Amino acid sequence: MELKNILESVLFSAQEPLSVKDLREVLKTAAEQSPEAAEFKKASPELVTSALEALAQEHGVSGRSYRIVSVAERWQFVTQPEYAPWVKALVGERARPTRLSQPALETLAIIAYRQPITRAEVEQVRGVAIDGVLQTLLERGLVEQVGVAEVIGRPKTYGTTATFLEYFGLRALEDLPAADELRRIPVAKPEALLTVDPGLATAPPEQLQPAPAEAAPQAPAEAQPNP
Amino acid sequence: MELKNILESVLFSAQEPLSVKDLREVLKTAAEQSPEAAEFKKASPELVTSALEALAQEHGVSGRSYRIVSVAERWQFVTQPEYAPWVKALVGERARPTRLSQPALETLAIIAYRQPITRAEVEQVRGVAIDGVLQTLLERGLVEQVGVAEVIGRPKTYGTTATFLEYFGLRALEDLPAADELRRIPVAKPEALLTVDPGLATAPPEQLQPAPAEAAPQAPAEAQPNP
Amino acid sequence: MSDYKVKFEVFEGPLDLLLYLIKKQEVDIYEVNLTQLASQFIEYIEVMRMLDLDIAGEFLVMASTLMYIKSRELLPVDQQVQVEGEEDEDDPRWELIRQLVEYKKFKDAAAQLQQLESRQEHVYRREAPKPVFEAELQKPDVSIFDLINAVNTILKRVTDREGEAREIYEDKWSVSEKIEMLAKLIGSKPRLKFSELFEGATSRTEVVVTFLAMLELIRMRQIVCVQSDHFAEIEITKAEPQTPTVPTEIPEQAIFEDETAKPVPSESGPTPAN
Repeated sequence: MELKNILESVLFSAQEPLSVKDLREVLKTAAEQSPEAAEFKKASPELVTSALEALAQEHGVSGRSYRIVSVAERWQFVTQPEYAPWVKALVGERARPTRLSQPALETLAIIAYRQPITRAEVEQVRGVAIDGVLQTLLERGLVEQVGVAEVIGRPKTYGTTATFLEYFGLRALEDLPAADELRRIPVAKPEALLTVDPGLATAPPEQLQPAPAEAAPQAPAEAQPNP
Repeated sequence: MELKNILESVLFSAQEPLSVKDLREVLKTAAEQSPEAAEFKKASPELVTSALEALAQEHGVSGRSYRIVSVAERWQFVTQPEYAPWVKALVGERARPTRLSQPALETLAIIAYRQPITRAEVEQVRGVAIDGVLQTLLERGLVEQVGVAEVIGRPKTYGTTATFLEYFGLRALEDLPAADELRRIPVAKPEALLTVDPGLATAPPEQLQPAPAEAAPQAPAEAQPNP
Repeated sequence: MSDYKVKFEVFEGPLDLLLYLIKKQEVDIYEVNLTQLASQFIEYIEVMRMLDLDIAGEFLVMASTLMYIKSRELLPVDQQVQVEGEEDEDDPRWELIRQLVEYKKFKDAAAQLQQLESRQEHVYRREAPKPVFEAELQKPDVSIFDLINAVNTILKRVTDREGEAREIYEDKWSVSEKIEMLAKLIGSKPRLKFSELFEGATSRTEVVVTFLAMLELIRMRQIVCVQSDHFAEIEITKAEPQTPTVPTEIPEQAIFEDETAKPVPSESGPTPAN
């Protein structure tokens, strides 16, 4: 029995996308439960990954109505887009999922490019309170708390999730368009709230300079739509 | 786009098995919702069935870890049995009813091949009473009352259910092993007892008659006086 | 003796025991010596009695049938009783063999069902997750660019607030100049690769400015971005002429709107297929 066929049967039976870690866990559990499954107990991440890639390749050229893809480092079977009319008819779907509003997108963009970031920092950038928006993004699973900022009050910091990557069809945060450029454009941060910036490995620290301390978040007039 | 690929994508995306009727409904809905899906709006049951059979055939020889089957005339993707250790490790232990006892299996086999059949007729074949066993089969939904026999006392007749087909993974009663031979009774009497080769599988057609309701149950002992 | 006990407990009934005895004789059911079979059966019943086992009524009934058959067999042929009106079909020997053959077939069928039963324990039906539409995963014409557009807005807002143009506007290109240039370019060449837009850029800043200009053009619905495949290169085409849309003021609470509430590029600016 080949590893790639085993991985295929698992992905095939899964209710959600699986990471290499998840799959290795399954291989281990199976080996512990069933003696006949012992062979792949300790398949390395490299071995699993290359088997998955071979499998995705096979399915890619098989001419079937579905294939295997990896999104946000998680593997899954998906149907080919051209069959969407029938699949949608099956699940009774008519309306597309609701889209993010402009305020939500702006908030999400700031969090995506500047994570980890506190709520106050986001509000400072957007110039309006973001309570409701942040709540929705949290509920929708697009952002999550990732830690606390080492400043007075130890406010929570937020970052994007794997769901965020899936929603936008990205493999990783590095795939955000013009990520490097946009991350480096200085954005004013109030001095008092400047967070330690552990996460942005790609952004040279000197470019994340604090702007001069500024007035507290502006009046709601700022929330007007784009010019 | 081929019908069988469309059906494949739908089965692949389904959360439960689908009948030909369900699938034709999906084709119709898709055609109504999306102009590009119009082609198969009115595919006949025969066309859909033969596409499904071709598809199942393709998957059967593809050497993949899953295949398409029809169980109780409802089509579905299933994993091959040899991958069970890994699939089980992923989805956890399933609640599956306890295995059937030998008496239950024998009784079920008789009912399956000879339905509709009365309790007395089953007992006559098995040579023992089946009260408890029949009760169990009824409770598990594997058999059900299907009518009454038009003989004195109008005893109930029993037959198997869709649950029976599902439990054993059969498409239809025709798929029962050796169905032809066993379903149509009577055992051919050899010309000369004790000397003739059995060759029952090739019993002449005139002896293949449907189970007569007149087969009034009679215990062996009643046939002859005790010496 | 304990051997017997174990065996008796596994017989489903008298027919089952008879089949076992026939199997021990290693002959076909049709060729079995019924006299011998009857003797063996009765011996077993005797053993059961001796062991004080509970003997089911069916075994006793069968025993008497067998004894009757045996008694007939033991008589010389010319003295065998020809029961008045007894048809050949009623021959108790034939009746027994017919029953045995039939029972044997169902027993075999039961064994096959058992195999199916255990096979099914290893068969798992796929229960698909809620379908993932690739089109939604990629929808690059909406999602990514909306996101970047949002960054653009933010950057401009911050810049305005600070009352000065920072690094990004210091170069020889301003965003508005770049917009004009791009608009001209797309007018002369209907389809551009994303990377082509940046080919002439001489600085990082120019790349950013170009990018922002492109975003602005998308927002103004002058151009449309398409991606033929999930990770294929993005291409830029001229948008279909249309009535300009004014973004609706969205209350902060209305985070997610129905697509009818806000025009999106994918709906309002279909890309001509080619």
